[in-house]
Order: sequence, then structure tokens, then C-alpha cells
Amino acid sequence: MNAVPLSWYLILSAVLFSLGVAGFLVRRNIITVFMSIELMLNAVNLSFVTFSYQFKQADGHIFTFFVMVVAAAEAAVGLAIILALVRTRRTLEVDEVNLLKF
Amino acid sequence: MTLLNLCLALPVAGFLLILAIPKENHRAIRTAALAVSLLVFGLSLGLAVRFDTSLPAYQFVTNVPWIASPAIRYHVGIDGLSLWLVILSTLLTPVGVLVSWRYIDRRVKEFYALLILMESGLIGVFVALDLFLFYVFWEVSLIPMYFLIGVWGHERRIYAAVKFFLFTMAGSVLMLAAIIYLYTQAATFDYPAILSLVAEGRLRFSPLEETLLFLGFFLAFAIKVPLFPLHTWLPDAHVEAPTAGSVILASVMLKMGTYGLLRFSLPLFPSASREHAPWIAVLAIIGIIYGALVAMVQPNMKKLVAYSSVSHLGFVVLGIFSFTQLGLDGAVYQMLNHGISTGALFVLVGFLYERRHSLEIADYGGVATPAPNLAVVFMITTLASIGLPVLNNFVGEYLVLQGTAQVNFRWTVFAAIGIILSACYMLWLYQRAFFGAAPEPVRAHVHDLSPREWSAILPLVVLMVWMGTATQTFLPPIGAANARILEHTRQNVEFHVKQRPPGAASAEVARAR
Amino acid sequence: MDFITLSVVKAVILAAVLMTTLAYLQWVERKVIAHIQLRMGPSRVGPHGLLQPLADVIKLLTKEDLIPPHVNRFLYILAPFLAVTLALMSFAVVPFGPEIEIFGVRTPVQLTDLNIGLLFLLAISSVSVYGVALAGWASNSKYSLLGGLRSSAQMISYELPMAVALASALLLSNTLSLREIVDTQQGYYLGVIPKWNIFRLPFPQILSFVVFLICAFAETNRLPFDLPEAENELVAGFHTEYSSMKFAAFFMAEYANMITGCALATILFLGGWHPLWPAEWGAHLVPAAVFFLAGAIAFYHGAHPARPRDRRTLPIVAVVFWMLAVLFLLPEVRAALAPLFWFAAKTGLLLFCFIWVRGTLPRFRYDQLMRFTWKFLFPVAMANLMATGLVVALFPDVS
Amino acid sequence: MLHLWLIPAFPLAGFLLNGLFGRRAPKLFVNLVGVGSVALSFLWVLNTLAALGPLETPHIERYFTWIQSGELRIGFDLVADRLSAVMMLVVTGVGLLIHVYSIGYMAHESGYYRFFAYLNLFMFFMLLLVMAGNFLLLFVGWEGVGLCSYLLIGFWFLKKSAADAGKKAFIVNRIGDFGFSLAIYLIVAHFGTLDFDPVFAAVRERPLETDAGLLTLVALLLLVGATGKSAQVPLYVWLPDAMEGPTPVSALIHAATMVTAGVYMTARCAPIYLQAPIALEAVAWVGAFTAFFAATIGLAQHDIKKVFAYSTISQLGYMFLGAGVGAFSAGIYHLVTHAFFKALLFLGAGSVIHALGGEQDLRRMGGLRKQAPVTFWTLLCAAVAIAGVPPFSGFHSKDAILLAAHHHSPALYWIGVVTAALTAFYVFRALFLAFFGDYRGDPHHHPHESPPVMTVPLMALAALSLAGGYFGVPAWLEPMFPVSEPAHDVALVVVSVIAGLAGIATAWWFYVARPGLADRVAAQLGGLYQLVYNKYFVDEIYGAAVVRPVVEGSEKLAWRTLDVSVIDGMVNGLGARAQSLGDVLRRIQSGNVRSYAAWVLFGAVLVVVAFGFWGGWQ
Amino acid sequence: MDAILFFVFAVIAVACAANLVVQTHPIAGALSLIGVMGSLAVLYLLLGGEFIAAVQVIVYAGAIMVLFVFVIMLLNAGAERPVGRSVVARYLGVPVLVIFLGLLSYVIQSMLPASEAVRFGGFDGGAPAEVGRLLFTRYLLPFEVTSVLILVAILGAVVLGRKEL
Repeated sequence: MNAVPLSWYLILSAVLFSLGVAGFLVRRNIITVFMSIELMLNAVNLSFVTFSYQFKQADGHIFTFFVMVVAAAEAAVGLAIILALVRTRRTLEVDEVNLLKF
Repeated sequence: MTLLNLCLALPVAGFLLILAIPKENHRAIRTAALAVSLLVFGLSLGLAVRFDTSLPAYQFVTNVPWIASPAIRYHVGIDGLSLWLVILSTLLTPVGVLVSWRYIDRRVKEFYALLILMESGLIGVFVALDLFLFYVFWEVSLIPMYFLIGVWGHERRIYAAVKFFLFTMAGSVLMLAAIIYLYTQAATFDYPAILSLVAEGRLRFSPLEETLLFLGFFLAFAIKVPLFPLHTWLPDAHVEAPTAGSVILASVMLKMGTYGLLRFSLPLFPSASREHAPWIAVLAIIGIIYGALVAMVQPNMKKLVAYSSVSHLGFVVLGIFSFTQLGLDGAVYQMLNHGISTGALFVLVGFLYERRHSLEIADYGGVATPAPNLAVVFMITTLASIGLPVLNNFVGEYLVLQGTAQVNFRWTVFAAIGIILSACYMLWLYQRAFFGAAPEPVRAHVHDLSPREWSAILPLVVLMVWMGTATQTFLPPIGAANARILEHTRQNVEFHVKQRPPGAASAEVARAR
Repeated sequence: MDFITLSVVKAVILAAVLMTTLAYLQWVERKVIAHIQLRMGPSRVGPHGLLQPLADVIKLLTKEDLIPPHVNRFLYILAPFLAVTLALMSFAVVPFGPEIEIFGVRTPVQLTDLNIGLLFLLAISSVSVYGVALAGWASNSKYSLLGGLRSSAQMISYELPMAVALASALLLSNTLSLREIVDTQQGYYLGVIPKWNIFRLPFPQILSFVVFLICAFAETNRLPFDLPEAENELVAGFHTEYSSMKFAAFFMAEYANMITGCALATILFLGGWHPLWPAEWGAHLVPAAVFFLAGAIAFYHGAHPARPRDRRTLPIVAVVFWMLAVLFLLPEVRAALAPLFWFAAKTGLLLFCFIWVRGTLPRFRYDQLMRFTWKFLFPVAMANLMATGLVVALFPDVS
Repeated sequence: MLHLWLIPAFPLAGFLLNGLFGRRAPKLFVNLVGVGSVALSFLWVLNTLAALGPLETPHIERYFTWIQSGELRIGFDLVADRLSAVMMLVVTGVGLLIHVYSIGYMAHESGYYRFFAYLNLFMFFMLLLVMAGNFLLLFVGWEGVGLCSYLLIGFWFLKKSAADAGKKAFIVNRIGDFGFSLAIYLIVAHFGTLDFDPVFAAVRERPLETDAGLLTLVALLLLVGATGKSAQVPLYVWLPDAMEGPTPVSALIHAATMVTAGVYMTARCAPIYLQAPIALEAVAWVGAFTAFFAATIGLAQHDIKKVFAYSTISQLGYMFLGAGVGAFSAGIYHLVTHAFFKALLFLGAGSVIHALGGEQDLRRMGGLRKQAPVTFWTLLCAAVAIAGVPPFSGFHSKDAILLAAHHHSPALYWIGVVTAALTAFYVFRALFLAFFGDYRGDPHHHPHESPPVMTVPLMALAALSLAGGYFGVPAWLEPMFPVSEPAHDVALVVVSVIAGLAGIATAWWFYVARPGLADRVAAQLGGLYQLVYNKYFVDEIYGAAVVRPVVEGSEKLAWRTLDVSVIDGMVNGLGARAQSLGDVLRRIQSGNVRSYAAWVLFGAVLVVVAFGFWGGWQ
Repeated sequence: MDAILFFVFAVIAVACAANLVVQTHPIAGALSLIGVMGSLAVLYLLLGGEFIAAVQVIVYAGAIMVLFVFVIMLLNAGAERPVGRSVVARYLGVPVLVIFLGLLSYVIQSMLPASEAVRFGGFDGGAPAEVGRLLFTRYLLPFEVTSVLILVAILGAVVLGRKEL
């Protein structure tokens, strides 16, 4: 056995994604939550690249690239928001940031 | 670039121009808005000059693809029906600018920008010959008005603006649905193309389909008109809107509804139109009487005028659904008349508000003493509004009722009651506001018309007399256009008749004739 | 010899050479700085302090490995090794010379030739922030933390103009493989001006070279950008709390990074191992000449010793140099080693610049530092990139 | 082309000049323009009629198309035939006199220019009305005079009662116009045109409608219009209130010209009526009832102008009676003579009021015979004319009507006779109360005779009132209204004359010979007197039965209930329901992002599980 | 070799990801995530995505995660305080997750029953030149749009980062 089937990559991707979701649900630290999202994005990227391999087209890479760009933008803005949030609310707990909830 | 495209594009350019002016420079903004709107008005007069009544087709046509898929085209053109409505829009925009000159003192830039942008939307509605384009313009004109009311209105402006928006939206989404359905059937949004398909029988609807489509369009238009039970947004919107908003709303926007009925509902769905005409006419008549009755007891001037609009527009709808040349001509003429006279009323009420800062009739009284010119102009406008001969409304109302009488005399009887009532509420308003001794606040604050105000109102007054006496300036293009619309409704009905057993057909034809 | 064995052999050689170089680079630096400051520098341990690095290593190895309380132990230990590992990883892709045949094996003087070598280097350089940052954070000391923060911000900021400057050069070379980049710079204009990217038509990359160099200073936290370890503000910055071998690891990383940076500059802008002028003009004699000259100088100083023992040591050094010179006169050896010489010479020159600058320039203030990159370097690099791109697009055939 | 259009155009020009420039212009200018324009108009009428000669056929001038829609063309057509010729003469002639009179009467008013502008405008519309060549143009004039009436009644708009009266006049007229306009719609709907000649030609071709039919409906609707404009039962209520206007206005509009428009219109539409006997009968009975009814009210009024107002209503009733019994020419004849003597009565009353400084209450007058002799004598002329004393004008016209009425139905005749007696009584009652006995008014006020500018028109009108009976109007109108002339029954004439004289005598007995008797009689009559004195409470009944229900119904039912509560309530309720639904749904949308994520996850799990069970999408 | 690499880095990735979920301290999470990203980069290489692997390290590990670490350091974020979780979540969560993952794997596996084996070098379309060509031809507009997006993000971050919002 010196090669693994394509589907294993996809399964890995799914596992990583699920772990990301789990992290998103379980963690309360807003930064960790944010990182869980990044993990999900990464998992998706893996799927893209895998599909790209499957179809022998580079398009999946392009999409991964775009996802990265979006992630970068998201990180920049998101972390800026977190900074602003901590400045005003003095907490990183997502559950404590509930002013806009009913 | 036809003249018509110029009329459409110039306001947008003006909009951008105004956006480019620094917001502190109120004077420049106002001047720019006035200049642009006057320029557009001048151009639109060119439309009237170069319009050829004898030609049976749309004129100043531009027909280019806009969106490839779905096939949406930028197809615009005017006929006698749209011609005067376009000019009405372009006339009232400078008036709106003038009346807002001192009335609007905050967010001036945004106000004028929106006002000018709205002009484009309004013109667009009247000239669009592509259903989708029509819908786009329909919404484009809606949104600035929403802001005009919501931002520059009075105390309950948010409520009124939202109500206005929701009512109109509720109708227009149905229309959009109907338009899209039409597209799925006809594979085109192009109105003349669809019309010819319908006329040639290549596009056929089952009675249920046609009824639903008709109702989809009708509801959007009926809300905009507004027809009787759907009218309650109008008083609120008017009361809360700034003067220019009220003027445009009453004078032009309401016409979008009646225009739509005439342009789209009738020719596209002739059988359904005729089938539903009776209850629509009844609603229109209820609107006439009901609007007048309610107007009579309003303590607020703008509300009064708003309800009077409900009444007046009832005549228009009645005329449209009379399916007679006279009725249609009268309806269109009445649209213009209402635009002029009710627009003038709102302008004048705005003048009063600028002086006394109240819309309650009870706060006035004896205005004729300190402001005789204002009183005279108001009187003329009042008389026009109640349909005195020699002034404009009379002609429209007469033609509408005459057309109705040819179809159903009972309708005429009830509708004519509205004319009695119009005298009641308008004269009562006039008496309470202008006659009697002037109380102290009125004497202190109310002064006579300034040159700016004269320039805003005088054209309207002149038009009232002109349209009341020299109707042949306006009627021939309208008549020609209406004749074509009527022809369409007959063609279609006859086609449908052919598909049915002979017994039913003769009755149908008899009804159509 | 199969691929893996070859790689292992090459890696061992590289590691040995590199370690020595790193150790002696420090010695050179101390010496040069000392001379700039009119001192002697290390001179007690061995002749001219030549054994000083060895002594330092022994000292650092034998020092008590102190772990302060309240630190995050895992990260505290991880950080220096992360730093040094990453720094050394870079050398895996650096081509020191052309393909040579040695003991019957044809192989490039390079551990591996990735077709994305440059990207690899960039990736390593961008990840190398972590060492410093984590060290600063894990130490649980405010000086360290501030130093760590400063350094990560600084490194991220300077990475941008650096990458952009690299990209301009790439536009001319049109490949990401470092070896191929060097290959494209072969040849001479008019037979004399080398086709290095710094001189390359249609758009000589002098600006980006300067930008790259400045960024390299910042990336390695060297003066005048050594804010993270500004000793008069932060004691010693991110490595305040480190001692013994972990401390040494940071130093190794710093020097390794310096070398990487200089090597990269050489590869990208200075034509790698290609000689300064054509062989017809005697380029092949240059190494011998240089070593001969060095030997002569050493001999001269031996003859006129400043200290008594110089009389013994310097002639030995001179003899070594002369032997080297003779070695380079042998055609077979020269063919294999001349490119290495040129590469080392260029890199060494740049390294000297590093040291020179350290001895000359004062330190920036932190806000000046940031402003400099964002408001000056980055726009300049950007403009240069655009200009390059435009010119390359307009004159694709000129090169 | 005789330029008929100049006749209405002169007053219109006067209106525009005075209206636009009058405020700042000197009085002389206003006078010249105001009176001059009417004078020019009058002269042009004379000129035209002289040119037209006997007018065997109508002279029609078509100017421009006013409205053209489909087949229907409505032109600006003016017509001069025998009927309109009479009307033109009356309108411009009497109008001219009243204009002249107004110069004196209105001399001290602030809105002087406005008054003349309105009067000129009225002349324009009135002339348009009588010269119109089609129904719609007639309607234009019809509405226009209503407008002017409104403006002039409300001339003193600072007074609430004046403004109210103006409004009332307009609205009541509108109700009448409602009927008229419906008639127009019917005409067009069935005849396709509004020009008089084609319509009447078509009407004549239709069979006589013994049962109610189209023409009956048209005629009745026209009658509704006429009752509005000519103040007939049930729409007469505005006219007494209209006395709030300046007296010349009452004379010109509410006595001589405008209110007779209904009669004119009825006469104009005679072909229609003649085909619809039921409608004609209705006209007769409305006229007769109005004549009697208004006369009874006139008996008990104290305001001199109100007396004459009810008298006007009563006399208009006479004219309708005349028309209704088929004697259109008699009706028009009475219209003409009535214009003379009623204008005179009003102008005289105005003169009295002028003399007393604005006093209108008969109870505060008396003994003015000496202070204002010209007024007295001219008023006396008018009184004898209206009382039907031979050989003055009223006698001729009224007798013609009564004869025709008797010919038609004796009952109508007797009503007419009683009315004639009542008329004579109340007119002379007013005369006696004002001019005989002692002065009962403000002792500090000294009554004085009016200036010549007022008295000269009075004298002119007096002459006309006396001699008006010899103008031969019926003969002139003969070709238009061919009526079988009933035998000149002397007995009938004597009866009516005696009735008139009896009325005069009773008035003399009550108010000159035995002052105080009237009050005693009134007291004895009690309820009946109160009923008459309060005008049969008609205004109150209308108020309670029509106005209040409409206004309050509109306010409470239509607006507050239907509009605000039901429709808006439904709309707002819809909104509120949507909101409360949202309130419920919102609980799922807790705002907790991770709970959303959990839901998403849940959905995703479901999808995966579903795939697991059903094996994907192959 | 391919399989070994895959398993090594897949295990690292999963372990790091699990660590991210389990760790309460954000910096540990961040390092775990870096680990995941690094492993993924290697897997990308295996899948022929050279360019994307490098970018993965440069952008994700080198920029984004540095930003995270930076912020964590700046805020000196501490570990989460443990709160009473429901017993169900604590004891059922992991088994359910595992079962779900198993199911998921089964579904994927069953949907791609005969997927080809991944071999290093089996796909060479991920070279920078190829990716660049696509980016500047077929995906030019999205590419430009992302640049605008980045610009907007920069502005947003600058605005949000100001002292007083």
C-alpha cells in the first residue's frame, strides 16, 4: 500500500470540518471560535484541492486561493472587531457579548 | 441620443452633479437642482413640439438590449398617453425645487439629489416599453419618495414612510410576479412585442390565468392610485411628507397607477379587464364618494387634500373602466388635471405651512386679509379642484362621466355626487382658512406671496385656465393613444370570442362594443 | 547514489559548513565592530581570538539551563528551537553553485531544487516570526512580551515590501526556482556588464535591491531595526529570560537568517555564482588573486607585528591563503570551486555590509520604523513593481 | 359674422382689467372699466339685434372646438335667437342699471374693485349662459354664475354669515347642477351631441312620452337643475341666505338675472318638455307650490331683503308655473317684467338700507316717505307692478300665466290667485312698514335720500316696471313657443286683480290704518305664525336630515370607523400579527451565533444521515 | 511513501484540530491550528498543489495566524473559565461526534467507491504558472474583486482599530 484513495482526503476534510464545527460550538473564547472557523475554511480548502486533483483542473486551487483571501480579510476585520470589543466590553467570552440579543 | 433619452439621463446627471457639490453650499445645490429641472422641462417641451399626433406608433423610440439573459431591453418611447405625463413630471419637479427652497433647511444636498433622481424614475415609468424596465423605474421612483417622506417629513414620518413603502411594495411584488409569469409565457419583456403576440392570438391565457395576471397588475396599480379600500397610506404619506414630496406624490406618483392600468392592464388583459370592470367601477365610485365624505371632516389640510385625491382619482379609474373613448380621454385628462390642481393645492398648503407652521385648519382663518394674492390663487385652485368650468378639472370630469354615462348611467349618477361633495369640502376648507377675521398669529406670520412663490404657483394657475379652455392643445394626442388602446381591447376580445361557442360570443361582442 | 543518500550526505556537509560559518560569523562581526570602534576585539582565545567561538559554545553549553517560574514551559522551550530550525531550513533550497560533478556524481551544489524555492523561502521567513513571538509571550515577562510584539509586528510589516521587491525581480526572471533564477542572470551586456537583475534590462532592479536589503535588515532584527531587543529599553527584548543553549539558539537563528537574506539577495539580484566579469577578461583568476593578496597582507602584518605572537600566527595564515590561491589555479578544482567562491564573496560582502551598518547607524524609534515601511518602503516597492510590470509588458523581448 | 363673442367678451375684459389692476388703480378707472364694459356690451347687443332684424331663424356663430373626444365635439358656439335676444337685453340692460347704481351704493366699500370685477365676471357668465349654443356651454355659464353668486354673496367675507351663505348657495346650486349635468350626460349618451338644434330635432322625432321614459327623465333632471338655480322647492333655501350679499348683487343676481336662468333653461328645453308631459306637469306643480309656499313665508319676515327674497322665490314659482302649463312665453314674459320690478324692489330696498345706514329690519324703519321720496315713489311703482295692478307690467305677465294655468288646471289657477293676493299683501306690508307711520329706528340717525347715481337707475327701472307690459314679449317669442292662446276670459282677470287689490287693502288695514293689528293677529294664529315666521323650519329639517348625518356619518362612520379602525386597523393588524409571529419565531433566533451553528449542524447531520440511508444522488 | 506521508500528516492535522477543540487557552489553539495548516500544506503538495501549499504557509500560517497570535498576545488572553456544562454534552458529545464522523466517512466512501489513488506528481496543474494563468484569465474578475475586498478589509480594520470608534 503506497497510495491512498482520493476519498480519504475528503474524509480527512470532513473530519477537520467537523472538528472545526465542534470547536465553534464548544469554545467560548471568541478568538478560539474564530480560529475554529478558520479550521473549517481549511478543511474546505482541502476538499477543493482534492477535487482539483480528481478533475485534473487547477480551478480548485484558485478557489482555495480566494478562500484564503477572504479568510485574510475576515481575519483583519474580525480581529479588529475583537480588539474593539475587548476595549469596550473587557471580555473575550462570546456569551457575555449579548447586548444585541433579546 | 433622442430627446427622450436626454430627458431620462439629464436628471441622473443632475443627481451626480448635486452629489458633487459640497454639502454646505446650499445655494449652489438649490440653483443646480433648479437649473437641471428647468432644463429637463425645456427638453420635455421639445418632446411636445416634435410629437406627431398623426403617427400611430410610439415616438422617440430607443430600443437596445440591456441585459442579454433574460432578454431585457432598454426600450423607451412615448405616445400621446405618456407625452403629457412626462411633461407633467418635468413641470412639477422645478415646482418642487422652488417650494422646497426655504422649506428644506437640513440635509439639503440629499434632498435635492433625491428629488432630481426621482424625476428620472418618474419619467422612466411613463416611457418604459419593456416590462422589466418599467418595473425598475417603478421602484426607482419609489425609493427616493420613501426617503423624502422618511427623512424630511413631520413627526410621524417614519410610520408614514414605512406604510407608504409597504403598501406600494405589496402591490409591486405581485406585479413583478405577473411580469415574470408573462415572460415565461411570451419569452420577452418587450411590451409591444407581447402586445402583438396577444393581439395575434399567439399568446393565449386561460380565463383563470388571465384573471390572476390581471389582478397582479391591477393590485399594484390600484394601490398606487389609490383605489378605495387600499387608500389609507395616502393621507398619512401626504400629511407627513414635505411639500415637494406631497406635490410629486400627488401629482405624478399617483398617476403611475392609473397610467399602468391604461397602458398595461387594459390592452394586455382585455377580457379580464372587462369582466372585472363592474366591481372596479363600483370601488372607484365608492372611492369618489367616500374620499369626498372623509375629506369633508378632516381637520388637517393636507389630509383633506389627500382624501380629495382619493376622490379625484376615483374618477380616473372609473373613466378607464368605462371602456369608451370619452371615458379614457377624460381619465387621462383628469390625470393631468389632478396633477396640476392638486399639485397646486399642496404647493399652496405648503406656503401656508411655511408661514404658520401648522397644517390644522383650525389654526388658520382670515388669511385672505393679510395675504390677498395667496387667497386669490388658492381660490382659483380650489375652483379648479371642484371642477368649475373654464378651469381644467371640469373637462376631465365631464368626459369621464360622459363616457361612463354611455355605459352605465347609474354609475354616473353616483359618481356625480362626488362633484357635489367636492364643492362642500373644498369650499368649507377655503372658508375656514381664508374667510372671517384673522386671528393674531395669522396676522403676525402670514404674509403675501413672494416672487419665488409666485414663480412656483403661477405656471400651475395658468395651466389650470389653459387646460380648461384650450383643451385641443392636449386632447388630440391623448385621444389618438386612447383610440389605439381601445382598439387593442376590442381586438383581443374578438379573438377570444372566436375561440368560444357562438352563443357566448355575441354577448361578448355586444359588451365590448 | 540514490536520492536519499545523496541528500543526507549533502545535508551533513551543509550542516557542518553552516554551523562553522555561523560560529565564525559572530567572531567576524565582533572583530569588525571592534575595528570600527578602534578596538581589538576578541583576541585572547587562540590567535586573534580565532578560538573564541569555540569557547563561547562550550560556555553556553555548560551554563545552567535556567527556566524561570511562571513561564509556559512548553512554548518557552519550543520557541528557540522553532526559531533556529526554521532559520536553518531555509538553506535547504539555497543554491550555492551550479551543477558540479564530484566523485562521479553530478549534483547541484544545493540540498534540493524546489520549483517553488522562492515561495518556500518566503514561507519559512513568514513562519519564523513565531519563534520570536512565542518566546516573548511564553517568557511571561513584560520586556519579553513587548519585544515579541514589536518583533512580530515589525517582521510582518517588512515582509510585505520584501515580497514585493522580490516579485519585481521575479518579473525579470520569470521563474520561482532559485536555481533557474540564477541561470537567467547568466551573460553580459556588451560583454562586460553582467546580466544580473540589478542591472537587468528592461528595468534594472536597483530600487528593489535596496528595498530588499533594508527589509532583510528588519527581518533579521538587526540594527538599525533591532527594536525587539533594544537593550536600553527592553533589557534584551524577547530573549531576556533565555540563557545557555536556548539563548544561543536565538543567536544562531539570527545569524542564519542574516546569511539566508544575503544569499537570497545574491541569488536574486547579484547573479548568484556568476562572476563579476567574463572569464575572457580573467575572471577565473580572481579567486587565486584574491587569496594571494590576502596572504600577502597577512604576511606583511606578520612582518610588522602589532603584538608579539602575530609574528608567528600571521605568516601561517598567509601560507594558508597562498595555498588556497594555488589550489584555485588548478583548473579542475577551479571549475568546481570558482562558483562557490563567487557566491561566497558576494554573500560575504553583503554580510559585511550588515556588520558595517550595525557599527555605523543608530537605532530607529519604533514609530519611525513602522512609518518607514508602510509609508515609504512599501509604496516605493509597489511603484517599482508596477513600473517593472509595465515595462516588461511593453518590452517583453528586451533582456 | 356679427362678432357675438364681443358681447360676453367686454365684461370678461372688464373683469380681467379690474381683477388684475383694480387694487392699485384709482376708483375712476374701476368705475369706467366696470360700468363701461357692461355699457359696451349692452350697446353691442343693441347693435347686433339691430343687424339681425327679425331673427326668424337662429343666428349661430361657431368659434372654436372646445372639447373633441371621439365622435363628440363640443364647440364654443354662440347663438342669437329670439329667446336669447330677450335675455341678452334684460341681462345687459338691467345689469347696466345695476352697475351704475352700484357706483353709489358701494362707494365706501374697501373691496370696491373686487366687487366690480366679480360683477363683470358675472355678466360674462350670464351672457355666456343665455347665448350658449350647446348644453355644455350653457352649463359653463350656469356654473359660472353660480361661482359669481358665491363670490358676491361672500363679498363681506369677514362676516361668517356671509361666507356661510355663499357656501350654502354654491353647494345647493351644485345639487341642482348635479341634476342638470346628469341630463347632459343622458343627452349625449342618447343623441350623441350637445348642440341645441340637432338635439331638439331628434327629440321632436321621438313619440310623445305619456309614460315615463328617457325624455321624461331628462326633463326631470333638468328640472332638478332649474330648481337649484332658480330657487324652487326643495332647493330654494339658499336664496334667502344669499341676501347677505350687497344689495345690488341681490338685485342683479338674486332677482333679475341669475335666478331666472332656470326658467330660461326650461324655456330653452321646451321641445324636450313638450315631449314629456309628466315632467311638464311636475314643473307646473313645483312652480305653483313654490309660489304659494314662499309667499306665505314672505308674509312674516322682518328683514326687508328677506321679504323680497321670498317674493323672488314666489315669483320664480310663477314663471315655472307658466312654463309648466305650457305657456313658456308667458313665463319668459314674467321673467322680463320681474327683472324690472324685482330689481327695482331690491335697489329700492338698497336705497332704504343706504338711507338708514345699513338697517334692514322693517320693525326699525317707518316714515321714510318724506326723507326719501324718490325711493318711495319708485318702490311704489314696483309694488303696484308686482301686485298685478293693471295696467302695469306685472299685471300683463302674471295674467298671461294665470290664464294659461286655468286653461291647464283650475287648481293651479287658484293657487296662483291666492299667491297673487299674498304677494300684494307682503310687498305692500314692506312698503307701508318702511315708508308710512313713524320712524322707529335709531333716533340719532337721520335718514337721507340716496345720491342721483342711485336714484336715476331707480327711476329708469320704475319706468320699465310701469311700462313693461307693453313690450309684447309673448308675441316676439311666438315663433319659438307656439302655444294655443286660451280665450281671454275677463272673469279670470278680474278675480286675480281683485285678489291683488285685496292684498294691498289688507296690508293697508294692518299696517297703516290699524297699526298693531298685525301683531295681535299673529299672536292669535300662534303656532301657524311661528311656523311661517320660522320658514317652516326647512333649514333646520335639512340640517337635521341631511347635513348633520352626512357630516357626522363621514366623521364617525367613514373616517374614524371605516378608514382608521377597519382598513388601517386591518393593515396595522396585519403588521402586528406579523410582528407577533416574528416574536414567536424570534425565540429560535436567539442571537446566539453558536445556537445557529448548532441548527446548521443539525441540518447538515440530517442531510448526511439521509444520504447514509438512501444512498446519495446517483 | 505517499501513504506514509498522508497518514503522518493526516494524523498530525487531526490531532492538532482536536487539540484546538480541547484546549482552553487560545494560544495553544492557535499553535494547534498552525500545526493543522502546516500539515495541510504538505497534503496540498501531495495533491500537486505546490503553489497553494506555499501560499497556505505564507498567508495562513505566516500572516493570518501571526495576526491571531499577535492579538492573543496583545490582549493577553487567558484560558477559558470552565463553566458547568450539561452532563449530556460532556459524556455524549464525543461519542456522538465520533459516530457522526464514522457515518460521514461511510457516506463519502460509499459515494466515491472507486476513487483513484493519490500519487505525488499525479497532477501538475497546481504549479504557480498554471494557477497564475487561470487567475489572470478565467478568474480575472473575481481576482480583481478580491483585491477590492482586501482593500475594504484594510480600511475596515483601520477604522475599527482606532481608539474611539
